Amino acid sequence: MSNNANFPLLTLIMFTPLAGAVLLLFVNKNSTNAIRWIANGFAGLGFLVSLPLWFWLDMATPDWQFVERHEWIPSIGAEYLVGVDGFSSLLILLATLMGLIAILSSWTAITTRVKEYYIFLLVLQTGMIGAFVSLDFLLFFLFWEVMLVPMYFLIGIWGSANRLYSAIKFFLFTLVGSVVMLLGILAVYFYHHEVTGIYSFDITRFHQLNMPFDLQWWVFLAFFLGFAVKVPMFPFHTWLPDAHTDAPTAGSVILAAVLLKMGTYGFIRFSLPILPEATRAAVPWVVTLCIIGIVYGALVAMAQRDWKRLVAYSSVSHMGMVMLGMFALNAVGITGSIVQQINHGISTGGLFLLVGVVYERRHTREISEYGGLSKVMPAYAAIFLVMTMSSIGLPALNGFIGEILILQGIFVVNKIWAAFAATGIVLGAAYMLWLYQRTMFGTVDNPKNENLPDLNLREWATFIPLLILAVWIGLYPKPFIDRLDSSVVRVMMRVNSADVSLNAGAPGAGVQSPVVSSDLLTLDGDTGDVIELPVRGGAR
Amino acid sequence: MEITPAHYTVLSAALFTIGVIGVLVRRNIIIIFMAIELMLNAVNINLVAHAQQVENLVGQVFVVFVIAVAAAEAAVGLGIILAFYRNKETVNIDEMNVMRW
Amino acid sequence: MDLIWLIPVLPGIGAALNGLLGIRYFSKPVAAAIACATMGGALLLSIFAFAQLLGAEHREHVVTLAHWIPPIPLQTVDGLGAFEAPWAFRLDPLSGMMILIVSGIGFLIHLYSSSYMDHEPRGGYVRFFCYLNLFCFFMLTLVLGSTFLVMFVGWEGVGLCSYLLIGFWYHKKSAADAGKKAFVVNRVGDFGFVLGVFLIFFTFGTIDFREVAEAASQMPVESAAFGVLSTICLLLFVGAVGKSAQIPLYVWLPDAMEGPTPVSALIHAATMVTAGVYMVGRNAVLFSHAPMVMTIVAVVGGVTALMAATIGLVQTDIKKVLAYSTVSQLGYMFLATGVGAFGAGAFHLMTHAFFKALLFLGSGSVIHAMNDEQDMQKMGNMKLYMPTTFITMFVGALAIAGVPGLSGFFSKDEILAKTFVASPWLWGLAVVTAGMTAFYMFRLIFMTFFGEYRGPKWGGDAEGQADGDHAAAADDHGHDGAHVWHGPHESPKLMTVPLMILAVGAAVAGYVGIPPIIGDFVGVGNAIEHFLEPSFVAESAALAEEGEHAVAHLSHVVEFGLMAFSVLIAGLGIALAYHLYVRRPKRAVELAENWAGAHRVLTNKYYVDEAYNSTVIKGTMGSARGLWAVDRNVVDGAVNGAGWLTRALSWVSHVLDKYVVDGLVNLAAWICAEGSYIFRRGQTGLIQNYAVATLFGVFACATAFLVVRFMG
Amino acid sequence: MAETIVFYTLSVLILGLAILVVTAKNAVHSVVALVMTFLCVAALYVVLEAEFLAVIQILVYAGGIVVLYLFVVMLVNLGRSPEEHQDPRRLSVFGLGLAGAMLLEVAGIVVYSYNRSASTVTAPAAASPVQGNTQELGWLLYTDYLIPFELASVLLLVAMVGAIVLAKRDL
Repeated sequence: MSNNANFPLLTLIMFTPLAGAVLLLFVNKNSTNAIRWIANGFAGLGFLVSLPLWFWLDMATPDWQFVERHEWIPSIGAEYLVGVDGFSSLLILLATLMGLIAILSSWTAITTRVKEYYIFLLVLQTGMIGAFVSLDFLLFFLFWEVMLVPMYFLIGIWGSANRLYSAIKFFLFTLVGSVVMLLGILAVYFYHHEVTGIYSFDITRFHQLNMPFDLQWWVFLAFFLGFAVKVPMFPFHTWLPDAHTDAPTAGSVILAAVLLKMGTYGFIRFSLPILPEATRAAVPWVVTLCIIGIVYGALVAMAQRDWKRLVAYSSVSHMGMVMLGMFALNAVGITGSIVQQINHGISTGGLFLLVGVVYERRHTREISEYGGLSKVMPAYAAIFLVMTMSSIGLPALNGFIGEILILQGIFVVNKIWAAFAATGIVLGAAYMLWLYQRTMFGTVDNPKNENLPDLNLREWATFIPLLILAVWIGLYPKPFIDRLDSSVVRVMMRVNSADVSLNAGAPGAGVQSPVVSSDLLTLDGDTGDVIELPVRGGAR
Repeated sequence: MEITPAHYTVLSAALFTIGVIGVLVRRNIIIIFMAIELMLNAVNINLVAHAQQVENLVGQVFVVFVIAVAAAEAAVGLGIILAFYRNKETVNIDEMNVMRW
Repeated sequence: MDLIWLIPVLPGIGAALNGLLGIRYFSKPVAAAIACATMGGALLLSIFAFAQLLGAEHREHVVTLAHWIPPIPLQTVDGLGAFEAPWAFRLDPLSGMMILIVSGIGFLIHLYSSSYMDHEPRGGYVRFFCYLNLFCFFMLTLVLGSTFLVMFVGWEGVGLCSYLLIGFWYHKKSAADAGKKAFVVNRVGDFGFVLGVFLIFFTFGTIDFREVAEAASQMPVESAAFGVLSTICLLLFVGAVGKSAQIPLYVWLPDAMEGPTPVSALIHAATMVTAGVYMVGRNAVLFSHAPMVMTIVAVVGGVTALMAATIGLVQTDIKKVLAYSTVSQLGYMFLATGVGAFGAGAFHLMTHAFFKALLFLGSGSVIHAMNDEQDMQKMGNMKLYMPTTFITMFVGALAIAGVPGLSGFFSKDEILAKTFVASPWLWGLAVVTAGMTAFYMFRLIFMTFFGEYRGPKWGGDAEGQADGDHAAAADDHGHDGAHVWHGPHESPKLMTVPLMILAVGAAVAGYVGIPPIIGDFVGVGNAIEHFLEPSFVAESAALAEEGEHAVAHLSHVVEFGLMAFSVLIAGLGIALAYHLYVRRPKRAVELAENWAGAHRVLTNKYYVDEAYNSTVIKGTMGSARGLWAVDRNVVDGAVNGAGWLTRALSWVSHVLDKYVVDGLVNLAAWICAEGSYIFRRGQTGLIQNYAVATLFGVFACATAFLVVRFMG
Repeated sequence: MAETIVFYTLSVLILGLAILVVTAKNAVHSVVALVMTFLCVAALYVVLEAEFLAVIQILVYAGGIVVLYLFVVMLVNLGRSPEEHQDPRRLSVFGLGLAGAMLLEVAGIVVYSYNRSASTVTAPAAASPVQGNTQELGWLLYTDYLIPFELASVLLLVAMVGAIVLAKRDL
């Protein structure tokens, strides 16, 4: 089956969850089991229909694949233009898988307003997939905003104690960022019209723009605000711990595993290739924020007494690492960054699931309430151990691959940066192991913990895919890395095209800038000698 | 004296007016419905007379439709009356003012 | 030799079986059998591979399984390179020796554990073997890895297993703490190690050991300036310091004794802790190009050896003594590598593996016999109850003390000789350490096996149990179902047989490395050093240096003198121990009282842990709490402040809106409402009135028609 | 001449009975007068050579609809007079006057316009393959007016369903 056959695969993937949500509308809200089965069924179906993205993706072509193009709002040039490359296909697979797991994990956790809950989760799913497949900036923005609403309700209705505060905070933070981002989008849009005379939001066109530096800088700042809030980067992170702490388990899982990736996805897909000069100029600033984020997130995590909040702060630290690799602006760094995004989805998603399991049994997240769980829940403790190790980057598990690529990538740019970032490894081990010790080790002091049941079959089913993926990526990440080639090359072509020194103003950088020419492409056996810019998706 | 369509039209107008008066004056809604039937009959007479005048049967075709609609109207209208009566114990149109401002 | 990848994978399979199925389904014997069988398989494969290696012309074999990280273009010093990491394993003399040690001693310890851990509940028992197998998997990966990253897999993996096994009895807070401490301290070392690896890639464009060595051998020796090679070596050495418990990161190893004793023997004596030494030896070419770092290595090694030995002098916990002894012996190995005697370091690594594993297992046997009592002050005269353990441990003690004829003598003597050439000062340190080693080892032996029995009384007839043979025969386990302790007793066969094997090893392992001065007489060369040589030099350099192997050698007289002196010192140490702990035990107590200050400093291990606690840990936790406060109050406060400001503004707007803007709207509505009064009256709700209105409309139309018609 | 007599006779009967319909105090009397009116109208149809319609008139109106009215009148068996309550705001008298004026006006217009254009336009009927009123009517209904005819049947169906739904007691 060819990739550009006229089969609307992406539309199918995108709207399968929505179809489930629509179907749920017609189900009596009191037949909760039927609702659960339908929701799980559609989530599973959504994952199944997304599997062709893994098998049918053509790794050799630099073009966009599975492209669909239809008119949407012709008067302003907005189109229904969707397509994927290796990067977005991986994120879509992550989204469908984590969506399935999140829905499966809420079977017994959610008992009130079950129907609305699953509808929101499924709509959220469609929003996420839509954002990942959109090649039209306005369409992307639409889905970007669509995601916000269900998440807001998920936190606000099914959350814990402080849920309204957290939900509103989450909503406002993201909204402020995205409004500014919309301004940036419009600036690019009008500039594109000025240059070409065509009104279009097609990002493959935007990828060919050469905007003046001043404009790039302002647009970069606008995009930065929008995406950095979502990532979240250091000064914009405070919504995250609140949102994570108060969200229901499935919400936290989706939030950590997929929603945060929206920000990094935005950077790689939009900021870097559309605004290459500004990106290069911003490297020292962004990297500084990343490093602060890594160390700061890790240290603050260490001081937490709330289990979920601790994991949330570890997220801040890890996402700092992801951003750091991206802003190394070389192939290893960006590849590492993308791999780490997947890894973070798996390990942090897994950790939130794990917290959810005990939260469902005990209804508390205080670390001091637990202790000695290894004794009563051995299987749980074992899975928690694997996820912890994955999170702190133990080799042969997934986290290591991403971390090593990111750090190696940033190391060739600046050794000092790499050294600072690597302290995150030590601190990461410290806070995660301390958490592990406080919860799993020791004696069972709290009588309420004495009779906790171990994982049941459904809970096992949610963890097994994550465990398999963690080991798979750790031992043999080649299939993942190979399919990122074309995506990374696309970014590299743009950000390294001009002769701007990367390290202007960077401290202690004894390294020349990674100016990469077409050598870069020939080195990769897979991409061969394709040097043309990937123009107009679906042109093949 | 030859009977022209004008005669029929005047008869029809008279019958129609009687119907109108019935609708406007009576307060028993069943009677009002009957008056409506009278008005429909007035129209029918008119149609048939003119059909004969122009020697074209289309007028009669429309009478068939009018009768069909009248039957439908009578059925539904009387149904509504019954339902209303069951709830309000009245068929007085002056007491049917629930949808008023 | 193409199957060498199976050597680590076999125990890995065992671990997976026990971990995935065993904990739930396997009985104790099945789990132990699986673990021992996989280790036995690994041992057989190792022996087989080693034999092939001995027979091969070119003593290096690399097996590449698959891509791990596929090549990705990346800038290096020499232009564009490609960052890649294959799953590749390398068998050469150094790793050949290591796999023999790891799988051999690992196998024996598996056997030993199957009996030692017997009174664990089934789940814990299986879990223990799962961890132990996993450890062997990672350790074998570490030594067989062909690139820095594959080695790092093992490197971190053994750290994980060490964490799990130290914390095996996780319900004890001290055990869990010790495990965490070990992992985090190791991570500090890894921090240096990974940075070193990054710099290696950046400098050489590869992370394969052989290629790095080749490239490094082309670079000038950095004797004057602290260049890039020195930086690499220093960073790698930080990693080695963490893993091999040297100053300043040695603090985790003594705490690690919280783990079960077989674990201490395998991980914290014989194998894992020597990984740092192995890694430095593996990168011998790099290190020999960085003489300044070599000096650092030697000094750190020497000082660690001495310091740990002094602490070992006064410890009373039998395992703590052995732990500090391990730190001290590791210091010896680093001292050797630091003065350029990589072969000697590796040689000592091997002999140390034998006698230290032996000593730990022996101490485990004693602890087992004493019903989990580790304090030597509560033992004594154990030779009566457990003769096999006594004899084997005695051999081990003799070996570590450096008594001529046993393995420790050969390796230690070689290090001393090489150190003397490099620096007499360091030699001085080493000799003093050797004396102390002899002293504290025999202090251990004497306190445990000689003198009066000082332990607790046991149930039943004490007289009847006094006969060791009887105890062993009556109940070869010592703990029957009711957990009544019947007094000290000899351990079962499964425990004593490994002890005996190791004792033989500890006695004879040294004969593969007979120093030339003696070897010349008997006509045997220093086999091991010659064998290991190819691993320590670049291939090109090896060919060039084939002929002239004559580095400054000592004259025979001096060498004999040194040897004699070190033997003398060791003898003095033993004699002193005999004097203080067998002949006049009171004297030892008096000494401790007379030198109370020094004694207190030593028993408290120079207060290093306390210093770390009050600086590093307090600092980190303090900054963590501080930053948390900052995050809550400043960063989040700013957000909430903005929120508050917005709300204040919105309140003002609300007032304005309610009374001004909304007032206008309401005014308009009021006007409309009042003005519509008349029209509202017309809406009667009487249907017929509406019909009248309609009729009136029709009437008006008709009238208009008529008017137009007739008037117009 | 006979036609004239018949016409006038019927006209008087129709109008008289119609007045009786709207004025009768008792609803049953109204219904009876209504039946009579319908029958007279049917007779008028015969005069106008619309025999088929005459039959339909009798069958549907006199036979069907009026029976319906009778049922309803019987069912709505009121204790008090249905017209007891009177809203003071109703405009019956005004309506009555208005209706009379309308009648005069319309009659005037009719008479006037018929007098002015004596020449009546005759549109010959389309050639029809059948003869006789009923046949021709049937022909038209099933050819040119097939769709309206079917729609009428649908309308009747809907009305039937609706009437049942409305009249059913517990729904």
